[in-house]
Amino acid sequence: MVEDFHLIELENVTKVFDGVNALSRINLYIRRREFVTLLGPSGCGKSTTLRLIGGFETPTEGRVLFEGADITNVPPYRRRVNTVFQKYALFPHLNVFDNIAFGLKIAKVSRADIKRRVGAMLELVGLVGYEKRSADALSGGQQQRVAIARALVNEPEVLLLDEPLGALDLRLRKDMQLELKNMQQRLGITFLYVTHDQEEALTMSDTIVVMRDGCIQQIGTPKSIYDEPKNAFVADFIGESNILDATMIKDERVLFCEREFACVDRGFGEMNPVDVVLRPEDIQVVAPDQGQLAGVVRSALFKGVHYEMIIDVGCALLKVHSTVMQPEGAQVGVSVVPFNIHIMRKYAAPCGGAA
Amino acid sequence: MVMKRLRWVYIALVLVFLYAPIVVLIAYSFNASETRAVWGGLSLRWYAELFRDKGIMDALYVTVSVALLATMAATVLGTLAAIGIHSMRSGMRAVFMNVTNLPMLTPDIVTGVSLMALFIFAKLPRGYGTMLLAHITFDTPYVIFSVLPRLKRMNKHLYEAALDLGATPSRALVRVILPEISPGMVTGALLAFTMSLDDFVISYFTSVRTANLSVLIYSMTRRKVPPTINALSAIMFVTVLSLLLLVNRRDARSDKSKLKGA
Amino acid sequence: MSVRRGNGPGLRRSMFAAPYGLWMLIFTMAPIFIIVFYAFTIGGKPTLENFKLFLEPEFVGILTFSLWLAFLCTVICLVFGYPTALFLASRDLKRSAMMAVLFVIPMWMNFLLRTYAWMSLLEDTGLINRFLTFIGVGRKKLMYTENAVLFGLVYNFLPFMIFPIYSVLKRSDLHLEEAAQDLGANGWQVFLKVTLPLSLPGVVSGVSMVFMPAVTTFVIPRLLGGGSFMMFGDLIENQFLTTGDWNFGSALSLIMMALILISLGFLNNANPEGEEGALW
Amino acid sequence: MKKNIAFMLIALLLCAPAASYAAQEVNVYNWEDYIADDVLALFEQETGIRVNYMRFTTNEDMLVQVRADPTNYDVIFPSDYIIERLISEDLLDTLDYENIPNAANLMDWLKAPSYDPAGEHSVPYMWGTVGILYNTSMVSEPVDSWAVLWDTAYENNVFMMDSIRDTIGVAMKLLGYSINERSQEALDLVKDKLIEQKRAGIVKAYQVDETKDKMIAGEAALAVMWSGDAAYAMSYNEDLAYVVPKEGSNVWVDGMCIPKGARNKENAERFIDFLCRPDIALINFEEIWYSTPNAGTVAMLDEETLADETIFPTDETIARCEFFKDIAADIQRYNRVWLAVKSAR
Repeated sequence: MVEDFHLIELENVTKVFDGVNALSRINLYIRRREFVTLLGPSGCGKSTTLRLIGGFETPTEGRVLFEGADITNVPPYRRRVNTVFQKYALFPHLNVFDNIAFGLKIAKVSRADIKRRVGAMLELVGLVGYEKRSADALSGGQQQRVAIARALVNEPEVLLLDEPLGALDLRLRKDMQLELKNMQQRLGITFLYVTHDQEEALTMSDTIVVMRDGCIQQIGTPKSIYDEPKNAFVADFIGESNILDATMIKDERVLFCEREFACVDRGFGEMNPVDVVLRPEDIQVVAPDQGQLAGVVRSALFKGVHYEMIIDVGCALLKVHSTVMQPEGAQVGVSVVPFNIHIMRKYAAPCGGAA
Repeated sequence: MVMKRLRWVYIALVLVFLYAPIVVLIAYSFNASETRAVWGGLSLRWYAELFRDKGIMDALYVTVSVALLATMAATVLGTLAAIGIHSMRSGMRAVFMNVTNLPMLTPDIVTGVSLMALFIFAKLPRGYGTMLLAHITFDTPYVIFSVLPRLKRMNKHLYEAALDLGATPSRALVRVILPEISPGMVTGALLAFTMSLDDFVISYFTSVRTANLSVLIYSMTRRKVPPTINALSAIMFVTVLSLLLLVNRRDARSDKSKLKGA
Repeated sequence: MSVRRGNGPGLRRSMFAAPYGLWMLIFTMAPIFIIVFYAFTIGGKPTLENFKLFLEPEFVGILTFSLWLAFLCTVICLVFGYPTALFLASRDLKRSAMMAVLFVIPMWMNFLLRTYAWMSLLEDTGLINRFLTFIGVGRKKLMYTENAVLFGLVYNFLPFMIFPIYSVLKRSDLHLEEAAQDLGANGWQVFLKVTLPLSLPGVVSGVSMVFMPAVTTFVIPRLLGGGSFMMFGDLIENQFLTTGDWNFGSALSLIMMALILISLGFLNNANPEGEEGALW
Repeated sequence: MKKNIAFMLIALLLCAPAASYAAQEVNVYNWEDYIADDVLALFEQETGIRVNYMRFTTNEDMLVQVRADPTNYDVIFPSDYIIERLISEDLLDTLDYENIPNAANLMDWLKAPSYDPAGEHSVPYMWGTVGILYNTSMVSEPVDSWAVLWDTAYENNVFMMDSIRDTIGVAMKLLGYSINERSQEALDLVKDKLIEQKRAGIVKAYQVDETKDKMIAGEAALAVMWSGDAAYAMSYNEDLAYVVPKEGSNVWVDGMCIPKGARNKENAERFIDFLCRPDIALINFEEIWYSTPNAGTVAMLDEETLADETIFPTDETIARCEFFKDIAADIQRYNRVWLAVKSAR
């Protein structure tokens, strides 16, 4: 599906707002037909990156390339990208039809064509019959669809979506995630999607770009990022994790909680401080005497598919997911298989690790 | 129940106080006699004479034309300024807002004398032109203060959305921002127009060659006010009354139709 | 292809304010600068004499008289305006919006016309005196008195007191009053504990909207006071247009501006919400 | 369609004020109520010159405006002492009598007045006296002294003039000084006298132009007034009478002058010449009732008018009166006295 062609490229892009680096020397490329998600906490620079591509901001340093051509200084209205804004930014003085037709009218498309193309879009987003409604009179989900239709009707090369589902309730959000993904695959358009919701990113993306403090932490497929987080930040942000201080004794041997563990990672040197990441679902709860570590259950909560327990193992409080519940105060043992012990370099400056 | 009736009486009394002089003026406008001391029977004489009185008609023309021109200029200047101020960094914005606040806080008389000093310093003959300049100056802040809240309330991405959809900045301005802030512009323009129509103090200091109605009426009250002024008051009152009623009715109706539509 | 420079659309759009900035520089800043210059010079030489002159008893007297009259006017407007606003804003008043409009209409009449109308009522041979003579009370001196000036001020500025209070009361959450009643407060207590504090921002802006123009006016005392009562505004007008002492006049203007800014600052401090009740 | 109408409206608005500057014009700055409207109309008709007519209330107001911007006015009508002031400040242009042939009609005694010895800066327009206008139905005793204005029997029944030199002059005369007295001692006495009068509640109001109509309406018993306004009022109310008190008073001449830098000097001279024409001066005279200095006009009047002592005071009356003199910098001390009176309560 994804072509190996760099449709958009950011080269060493830095953006400074009032003396503060919003982005520091970002390098990123997006391939045609790819669904790329920029993921990170608020203020990490993901929206700024999107706005640079949309043309709403100009980088302080570096270049933005589109199909290999420099578009750094091209204004937004000359870029072949369209944006779905955070709060939709529908024009309140126009009705649904005129909102969607806005770009086409600017482009002086003939009236008949406008009618046809807007009609097709309304069908795509399931809003046939809503043409005359005022934008204000729509529900959040409907407004969302109009915003998407308004952008897509211009047949952009890339659709930029800035937290488009943020204002919707949970149920609607789940539905829209699937719908968006479907649409992207059906239309074959490149999507650049910004969110702070890791689950959304994991569900929809071909590629996830994890960002923090204006730097890219990791780029990869959802699976690789989940399974092989490059540092503790990524690990923590993508799913829940237990992060422990540890010392790498040598390849495939790591020390934490005063005990040596076997692992599969190599190349961290000898006797070096590292972070160890344990996913809650990777920790097994066993009988007190059978575990690698012994502990006491401090709390247990039913979470729908599993129980979440906090187990005090002396050196740390471990969050553990399990289908079997142990009561509070129970003595238990925990163990982890070597493959599930993820070793990471100690996290230093935000831009240090990922460069 | 007694309380309620007392309320009505109270409101009615205040209204009587507010309307008494206006009613008196209108009553006198139908007095055939020249002096107020004598009731000479009903007559429309003063209305006929009003339109023949060149002084009053000139002043009326000056008042309305200055108000219209000043309102137009202030609306353009103020709307642009509001858009500009809205997109400024906070430091610069504070400077502009303070300068905008200044004429609103300055007493009219100080604005008047300081503009007079400026025009004399610049050797501009004080007449129609200087009066217009002065009116634009005190009208513009009203437009800015009416437009800015609309801009603030506007989704800040609307402009970008228009650019994103291919509109150049100027088209985005005309097709998206202006429609969005137009209610604020209308409010501002109405305020400015009213202020202009009603102004006496600033016009008094900034124009000697040309008198608007206020200045003319002032100079008349110092001599002898002709009964034609009563007729003028009556006409102005009825005009304002019907305009306000009209606007009110239209508002009520559009509210109703909105309810129906939703 | 046009190339954009600079830091994005923000900077360029802020240039929209440039014509206005230039305008204000010429027509707001420059005039004030001229006034400041005149105030601190005599014959082009820097001096504080103009301000010293103001300390003479007759000028201080004029200022205190203006303040006193404006204060009385504000108090009277508040005493009569507050109940009006309260009644207008009450829920059970039918067509209250329409009633409110009735209170605006007189303000749309040229204030000189309205003041002139009062003159024709108050003068010795005016309607009121003819009525008094008719019922045998005899002529009273109604015009050209301090009370006539005060009356004219109250008449002209009363709506400026009613409206801010009315709009704040109208906007305020009426459930609060109901809640208060629910909690056992009687009518008077509801008023003292809920309505009054809620309406305070309106009162503050009403007070400033009445006090400021009252203290600076020169037309009303001129017309209704018969030239016998000099207020601060008269004095400034007199210095600029009759005496021709622009230096002293400018100093007086600056003093008046300072007075206004200080009292506004004071009022804003007194305003618990820092929000002004809008007139419109 | 709507757009077009709006556009035309704007065009119209923009053109109208511009048009007023295009034609030949003359900017006239005269006293309130001091010319017959017909005269202006006739002038415009005969010459095609548009008259921009502006009005002032007191000499002092006019002086401020002329000082501020002399080029704004082509013809001004100051009184004697103000002409003196304007000449000393070099604000007046010299007149070219070639262009004002009708000035020959003036009475000889006004051709070289003391305030303008060479007669080259001003042409007299009207002259008159200051006196007391009183309502005989409200005042029974004979009025012949300024002292009547301090009589508490007339509480709230006296109009004083809102004009600094005139009112201070009245008090000066009452106290036996010259109307041009400048000593601080005299000024302090005058101040006390005027404040005493005000505090006693005798003064109904200080005003100028509104007084004559109020006197006609019978709003007060006594008023300080210029002779012409008095004559005008008397023609509307038979109960009114005018007297120049025995202590003496002010006799004044208002001239027509051209400020230096006037934009339309030629038109200004035509205007002055026009007003000097005996037939025109007659129209003016019959409207505003001030004494005309025009010998040609006087020749046209009937016996009865000439015998009216309000309009044409006797030599004996004039002998009691004096001209105002420019008091130069001492005007500041006058101002202080005047402000103290106006603000006294």
